[in-house]
Amino acid sequence: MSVIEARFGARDAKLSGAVEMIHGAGGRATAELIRTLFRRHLDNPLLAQGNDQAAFAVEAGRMVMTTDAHVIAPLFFPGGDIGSLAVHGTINDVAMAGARPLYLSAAFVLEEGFPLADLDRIVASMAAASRAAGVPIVTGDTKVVEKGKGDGVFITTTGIGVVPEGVEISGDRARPGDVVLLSGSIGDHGIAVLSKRENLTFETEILSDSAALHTLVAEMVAAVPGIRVLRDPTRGGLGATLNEIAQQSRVGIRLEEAAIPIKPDVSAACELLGLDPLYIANEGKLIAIAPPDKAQLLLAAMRAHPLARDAAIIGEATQDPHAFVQMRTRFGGNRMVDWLAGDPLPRIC
Amino acid sequence: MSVIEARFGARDAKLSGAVEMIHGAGGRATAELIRTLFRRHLDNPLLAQGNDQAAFAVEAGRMVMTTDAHVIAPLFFPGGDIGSLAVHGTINDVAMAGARPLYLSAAFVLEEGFPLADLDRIVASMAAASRAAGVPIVTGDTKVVEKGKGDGVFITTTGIGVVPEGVEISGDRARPGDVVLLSGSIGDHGIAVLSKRENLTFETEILSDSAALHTLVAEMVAAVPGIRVLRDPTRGGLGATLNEIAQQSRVGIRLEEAAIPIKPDVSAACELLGLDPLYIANEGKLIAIAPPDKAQLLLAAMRAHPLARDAAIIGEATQDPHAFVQMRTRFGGNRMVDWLAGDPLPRIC
Amino acid sequence: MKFVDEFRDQALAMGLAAAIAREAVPARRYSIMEFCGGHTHAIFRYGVHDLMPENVGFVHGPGCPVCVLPIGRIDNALELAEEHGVILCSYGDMLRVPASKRRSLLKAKAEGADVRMVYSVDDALRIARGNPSREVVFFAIGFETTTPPTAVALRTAKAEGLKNFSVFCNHVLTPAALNHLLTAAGLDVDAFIGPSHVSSVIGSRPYEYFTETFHRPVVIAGFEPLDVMQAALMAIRQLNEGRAEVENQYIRVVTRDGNRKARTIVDEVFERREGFEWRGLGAVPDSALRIRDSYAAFDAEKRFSIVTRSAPDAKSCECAEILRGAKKPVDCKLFGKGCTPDSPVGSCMVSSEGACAAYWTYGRFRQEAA
Amino acid sequence: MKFVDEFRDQALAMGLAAAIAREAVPARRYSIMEFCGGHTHAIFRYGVHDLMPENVGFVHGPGCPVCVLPIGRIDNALELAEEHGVILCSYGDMLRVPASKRRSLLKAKAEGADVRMVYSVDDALRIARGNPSREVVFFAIGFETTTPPTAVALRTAKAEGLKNFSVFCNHVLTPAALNHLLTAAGLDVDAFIGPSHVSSVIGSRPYEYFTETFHRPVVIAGFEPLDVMQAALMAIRQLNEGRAEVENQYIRVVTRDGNRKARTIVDEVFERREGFEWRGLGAVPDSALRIRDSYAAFDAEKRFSIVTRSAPDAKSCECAEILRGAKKPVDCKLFGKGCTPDSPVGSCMVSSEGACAAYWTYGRFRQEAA
Amino acid sequence: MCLAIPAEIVSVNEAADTAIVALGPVRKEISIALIENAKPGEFVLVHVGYALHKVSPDEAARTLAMMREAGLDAEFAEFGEAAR
Amino acid sequence: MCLAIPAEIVSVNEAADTAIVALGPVRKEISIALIENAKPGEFVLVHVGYALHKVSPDEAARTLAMMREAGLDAEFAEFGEAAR
Ligand code: SF4
Ligand code: SF4
Ligand SMILES: [Mg+2]
Ligand SMILES: [Mg+2]
Ligand SMILES: [Mg+2]
Ligand SMILES: [Mg+2]
Ligand SMILES: [Mg+2]
Ligand SMILES: [Mg+2]
Ligand SMILES: [Mg+2]
Ligand SMILES: [Mg+2]
Ligand SMILES: [Mg+2]
Ligand SMILES: [Mg+2]
Repeated sequence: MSVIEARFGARDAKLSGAVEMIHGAGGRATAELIRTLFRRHLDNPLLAQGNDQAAFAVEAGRMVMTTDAHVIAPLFFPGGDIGSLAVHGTINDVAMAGARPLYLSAAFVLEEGFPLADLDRIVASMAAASRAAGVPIVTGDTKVVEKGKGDGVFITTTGIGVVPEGVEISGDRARPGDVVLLSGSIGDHGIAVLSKRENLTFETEILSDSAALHTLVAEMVAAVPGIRVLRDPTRGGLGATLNEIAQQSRVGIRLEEAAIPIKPDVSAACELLGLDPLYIANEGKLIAIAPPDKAQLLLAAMRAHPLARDAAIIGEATQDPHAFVQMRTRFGGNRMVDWLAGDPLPRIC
Repeated sequence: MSVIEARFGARDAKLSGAVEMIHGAGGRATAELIRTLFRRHLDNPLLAQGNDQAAFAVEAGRMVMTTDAHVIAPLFFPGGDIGSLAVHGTINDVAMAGARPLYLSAAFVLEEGFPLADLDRIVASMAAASRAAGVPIVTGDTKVVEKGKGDGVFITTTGIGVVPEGVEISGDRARPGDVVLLSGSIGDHGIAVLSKRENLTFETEILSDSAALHTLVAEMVAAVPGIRVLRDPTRGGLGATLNEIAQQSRVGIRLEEAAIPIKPDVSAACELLGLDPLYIANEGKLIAIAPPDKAQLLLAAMRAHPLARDAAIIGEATQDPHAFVQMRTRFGGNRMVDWLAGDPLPRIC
Repeated sequence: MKFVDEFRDQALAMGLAAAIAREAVPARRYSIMEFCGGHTHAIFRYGVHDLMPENVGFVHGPGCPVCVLPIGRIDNALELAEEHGVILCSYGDMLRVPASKRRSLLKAKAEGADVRMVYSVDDALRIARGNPSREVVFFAIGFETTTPPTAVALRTAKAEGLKNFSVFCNHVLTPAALNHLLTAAGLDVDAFIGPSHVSSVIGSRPYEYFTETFHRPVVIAGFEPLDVMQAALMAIRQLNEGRAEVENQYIRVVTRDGNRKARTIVDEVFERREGFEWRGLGAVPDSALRIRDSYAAFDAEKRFSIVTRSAPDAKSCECAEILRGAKKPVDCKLFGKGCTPDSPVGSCMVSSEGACAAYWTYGRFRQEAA
Repeated sequence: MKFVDEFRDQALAMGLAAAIAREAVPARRYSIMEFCGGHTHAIFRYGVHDLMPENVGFVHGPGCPVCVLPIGRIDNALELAEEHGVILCSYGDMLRVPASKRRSLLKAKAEGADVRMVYSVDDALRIARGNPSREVVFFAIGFETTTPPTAVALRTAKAEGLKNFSVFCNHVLTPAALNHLLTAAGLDVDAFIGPSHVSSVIGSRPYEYFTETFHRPVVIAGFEPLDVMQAALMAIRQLNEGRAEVENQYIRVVTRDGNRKARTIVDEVFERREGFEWRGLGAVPDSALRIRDSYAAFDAEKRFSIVTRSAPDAKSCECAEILRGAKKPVDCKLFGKGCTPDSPVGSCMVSSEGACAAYWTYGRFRQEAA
Repeated sequence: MCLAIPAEIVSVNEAADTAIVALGPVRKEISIALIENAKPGEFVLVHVGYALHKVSPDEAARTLAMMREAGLDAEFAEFGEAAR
Repeated sequence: MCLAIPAEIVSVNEAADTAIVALGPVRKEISIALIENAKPGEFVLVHVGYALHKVSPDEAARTLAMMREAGLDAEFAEFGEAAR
């Protein structure tokens, strides 16, 4: 048994400890943390090479690259954790270009004192999410900051993917008359996370919707290659995301409140907390905007996929120099759906 | 003047404030921070599209991907700042595969209360570094954590690049008899950073060596396509990096202390602090390992580049089942150059 | 959700809209002030405007506890957090309200002050128990609805002998504000939609004085959009019939006497202040509560020798006018220019119950379309 | 660097190596104990072994202040940081030394205790001035070299009337330890290389007693590798000539009387403890200092009522044997197995002046090659 | 901040003067220190973690009935007018 | 921790009992509370931020000379032996 194994080989010994500054020093402790925790879970030939970068073959074509830092609190929530979230979130941002995700990288900022057992659980969850999605994590980095200079763990994932020939999806391509589709109920992720916040005390059985949407996107793109816009309404929820698209495309958007799927738990929790579900984060939902003549075809393709059974047409793009997002309320009146003001819910993703 | 411009358009107004939680909420404040600070500096057509991912054309071939989180303290140091460091560090990890860097992504974790003026300065510095290197930052992300849950700003950069045909560089390719080259003096970055640490009080004029090494690598690869290993001795310094390579390649490494370039400032500061310069971080240096018959050719190619004028042959790979790194001291004795033990210098990169 | 969804029903809304349209006499204008920000919020969020005839207009009143708190009191809260280094606990919206010198509790927090958002005064008690070596101050604001919970918390603190907990009391009284509005010159309002939740505590009786004295109808109404519409209909009927009575639309919660137990607890802990400054209304006599001497140990004003200085509102901000129904948000030249919910100049742009915020967030398209 | 680089010169090293090789009588073994960890470190870091003949061996002594501090005292430091919630300031290596129950100051820090590494006791004073509402304790360790700075700091604190600063004193005395080693049975050492920096303060005179009483040469030597070699040569010559004297190799700094001013300051602030436990040596009479009553207000032991319990060393750790020269690091069965600098079991594997750490970090290849 | 919402009492903890209330599928613990004789099945108006008052199902039904009536009246009236 | 290093005094602040010392190109402020009559140009042994003692250039030179001598002696001896 080598020295290294004496220290790290035994699962119990490792998992009982905590992150120390030395784990970030770039010496043997760093190398061993990588070997015995990260590589053990994320096991794949590219990562196993142990270089500071991963090398792989690519074919000619259009490629996409995206990155997201994850700073969610709490780290573990019903339906997921920061690890699975970091994998899903970045796969989704790749997929939102209509692309097929190829590889991920992951960079960790660990706070001194963070339990190694929790890190182990998080990395195992990333590994499971990455395997389930078929998108390996091929390179990574780990840094450690002093106690009180971080918050357990932050994970930045970056993803690359390839865009199928003929697909051109971008937030600036919505046109007046286009139809806005949503893949399912809103607010599940945010409410699931909030329900575990220390200072909020309510109980619900809602689970985060955190999921990798690339297989859904693949089928949508196959059915309607002319999809104009795809976007996952994460931070800022449906409201912020539609405003982004409206501004990028310089169109208005008109929603039908009654058409927007929302679960009773989410409605109730929002009433309780004074929140508007339109601004609650989602991590397994997408917005699609397509030409009107393709809307039904796209809707059918979506509903055929398990992650979009409740897909719905929720509105349409309009001509509007103000690029306002408006909504006909269930009540029969009209309101704006502005950007989120203030920040009642920090650290949701 | 739109509302948005009223708030963010005036440079002074923006720079006088601090990061607030709302900047991370995904609403208008986030969008405006991105538009008026990040995009203003990092200006390029891919980023300007405003999507959650960047799309670009690639040619067929071998590609590399790498990521690094940067948590350096202090954020500004002689010769650079976290922004330029984050650009250089990731370009270098791409280059260490012999690859030509193509694109970068950048993800920010900001601490509530961090001065926007400092952020502006950092992003401007990233932009300058990225422009000088010809490697644009094409996509990004920004999160905000509460005061006391971060440390000003953490930046994770990810890079991709393409490997020229015929080049195959990896940490596991060193062979006994290979020659170890170093591109210049060691320890400059670490000592420059340490000299600005609050609790250390010494004065030196040393500057960080932080630099993008891809043009140097391009010329090295052109001169000696058969380079076996390239690596930048960052965290953990020359000592840790050579141990990594020794273990990956399962060779010993024997160094000649007298051959290792080191500046008087670095020597003196190390004496003062009880540090070994072999373990001090570098951010603009590289180690190359090449077959012995190509060593002089490679050395000449290195010395012809402004970033490696002081390049030197510092040792050789040996047959050693223990994969020890050893050094003949200036004094005439022998010692091991083990991994760094303990962590006298956290947060150096 | 029972007792919620039913009161947001579209079919009933259409019916009420038709009734109002039929009963509102075309030749006359009906100017109805909704006292509460809760009503304002419902009107905008559900688009009640779209169901009302042209000649029935809503005027937004001062019933937003965040909006009416004068800058000097927020400066005091900042002083507690920054100079006295206390853990300052506050309801959410309060954090973003601009104080003097472009400061706010949120900015203080970003700079390191220990300011915490709580959902209930009980959270502040919990924080005090968990941080025995720190002073914890609950920044108490609100009308008669938040006052009883604060009173309960003070009784709990006293019973437990909590040494590090105190309350910075800013509770204000609805009837005094209504009185002030009605006695002031130039109020162009025909009828009032009266508070819902406030009335669940104080009952409908306190409004009887106003209808008798000032001869304007008061209809106490719930905060759901159908409640507001029905109350409007009831007010229009009173006006058409020349009546000026207290009517109770919110019978499912409000009685003539309100919640006697809650009122008793409040009386035990609080007493009236002689006067208190309201943003918009100025000094209003008998309009606020202070902590009684028997609870002096828990009174942050005493414990930290707080002195409130009157501080001017932001220049050009029309909150004062808006809060007394004299102007509308769009009349303010900063509205949507220098002042938005992201970067508010006045308090009315902060609270979700503030008229400017409601108008900007939900109703802006009306202006642009016009 | 002047007075540094010259004493690391390879040509001079070769010359001294030749002289030693010539003068060391092949038929006999020379066992030389370097008292100080500083010497140990130099020997390993510069590879002095490679320049010495086979029959001249170095035995590592107890002169490593981090190594000799018993676990009970580190437990006390943990108690100060964790139970009393002080800001505990310490020299770097101390943070990683294992205490009872696999704890260390570094682990306490990782769990949130406020433990800070300082380079000088003056940093601790600065921290105390900057945190008037916190108790700041300087965890003072070291031989006669770190003692005078601690004494100066205590005088400064008293002069300033610093209310929140105190010192947890663990300063120990070299001569007492040397005496203990020499009186103990079975010490297989022919000569001593005596402390350099310690002697700059106490001078060479205190060693005269030992050479007279125990008839073993003592050569006071600097910490540069040439100093160590020259001292070895001087010791070999004494042994060859049958002399047992105090010789001073480190004449550029050490005099017979040392630094009188420093000694006076130390005497004003500190007095001898009757006994003190050393790791490896056990209780050694008159071997440590305590803070005088006139400085009692700054004595953390008094202020926090510290009681030191004797705690056992880690099982199988041979530090005790190593510190008294009875064993070598490689004789410990944990060396390089359960115990490495990354994950030390005993104190000798922590400090860069510890024999196990030096051997592991710089000299491991010798063992593997053998 | 004037947010208040009707919720159903699920269980009462007399000792602590608290109750668990249900708002649809969501549950929350609140204080019932301000009301008297709270019983499971009853509805209360929840505000900043406190029950402020009970909600009367009968009066709620009566209110809805009046709304419905107002609508019907209007319809009739319109019908009547149209018929006129 | 027993680290101590010779450095040259660059300037003295009598009031504060401190000095700036130079170690090659690096400068550092240290306390001179433990020594007497420190003057610019003199060398001191710096330890945990304090000058512990002055360093004598003459004695240093003498030490180096002795080392050189020992080496020369050994060389001569070897030469002698070889010649024998
Ligand atoms: S828009 Fe802003 S500045 Fe104008 S009245 Fe409203 S809050 Fe005041
Ligand atoms: S190797 Fe470790 S366990 Fe063994 S004596 Fe040295 S410090 Fe103690
Ligand atoms: Mg992204
Ligand atoms: Mg994303
Ligand atoms: Mg996205
Ligand atoms: Mg890395
Ligand atoms: Mg923390
Ligand atoms: Mg990298
Ligand atoms: Mg790197
Ligand atoms: Mg690298
Ligand atoms: Mg993003
Ligand atoms: Mg911080």
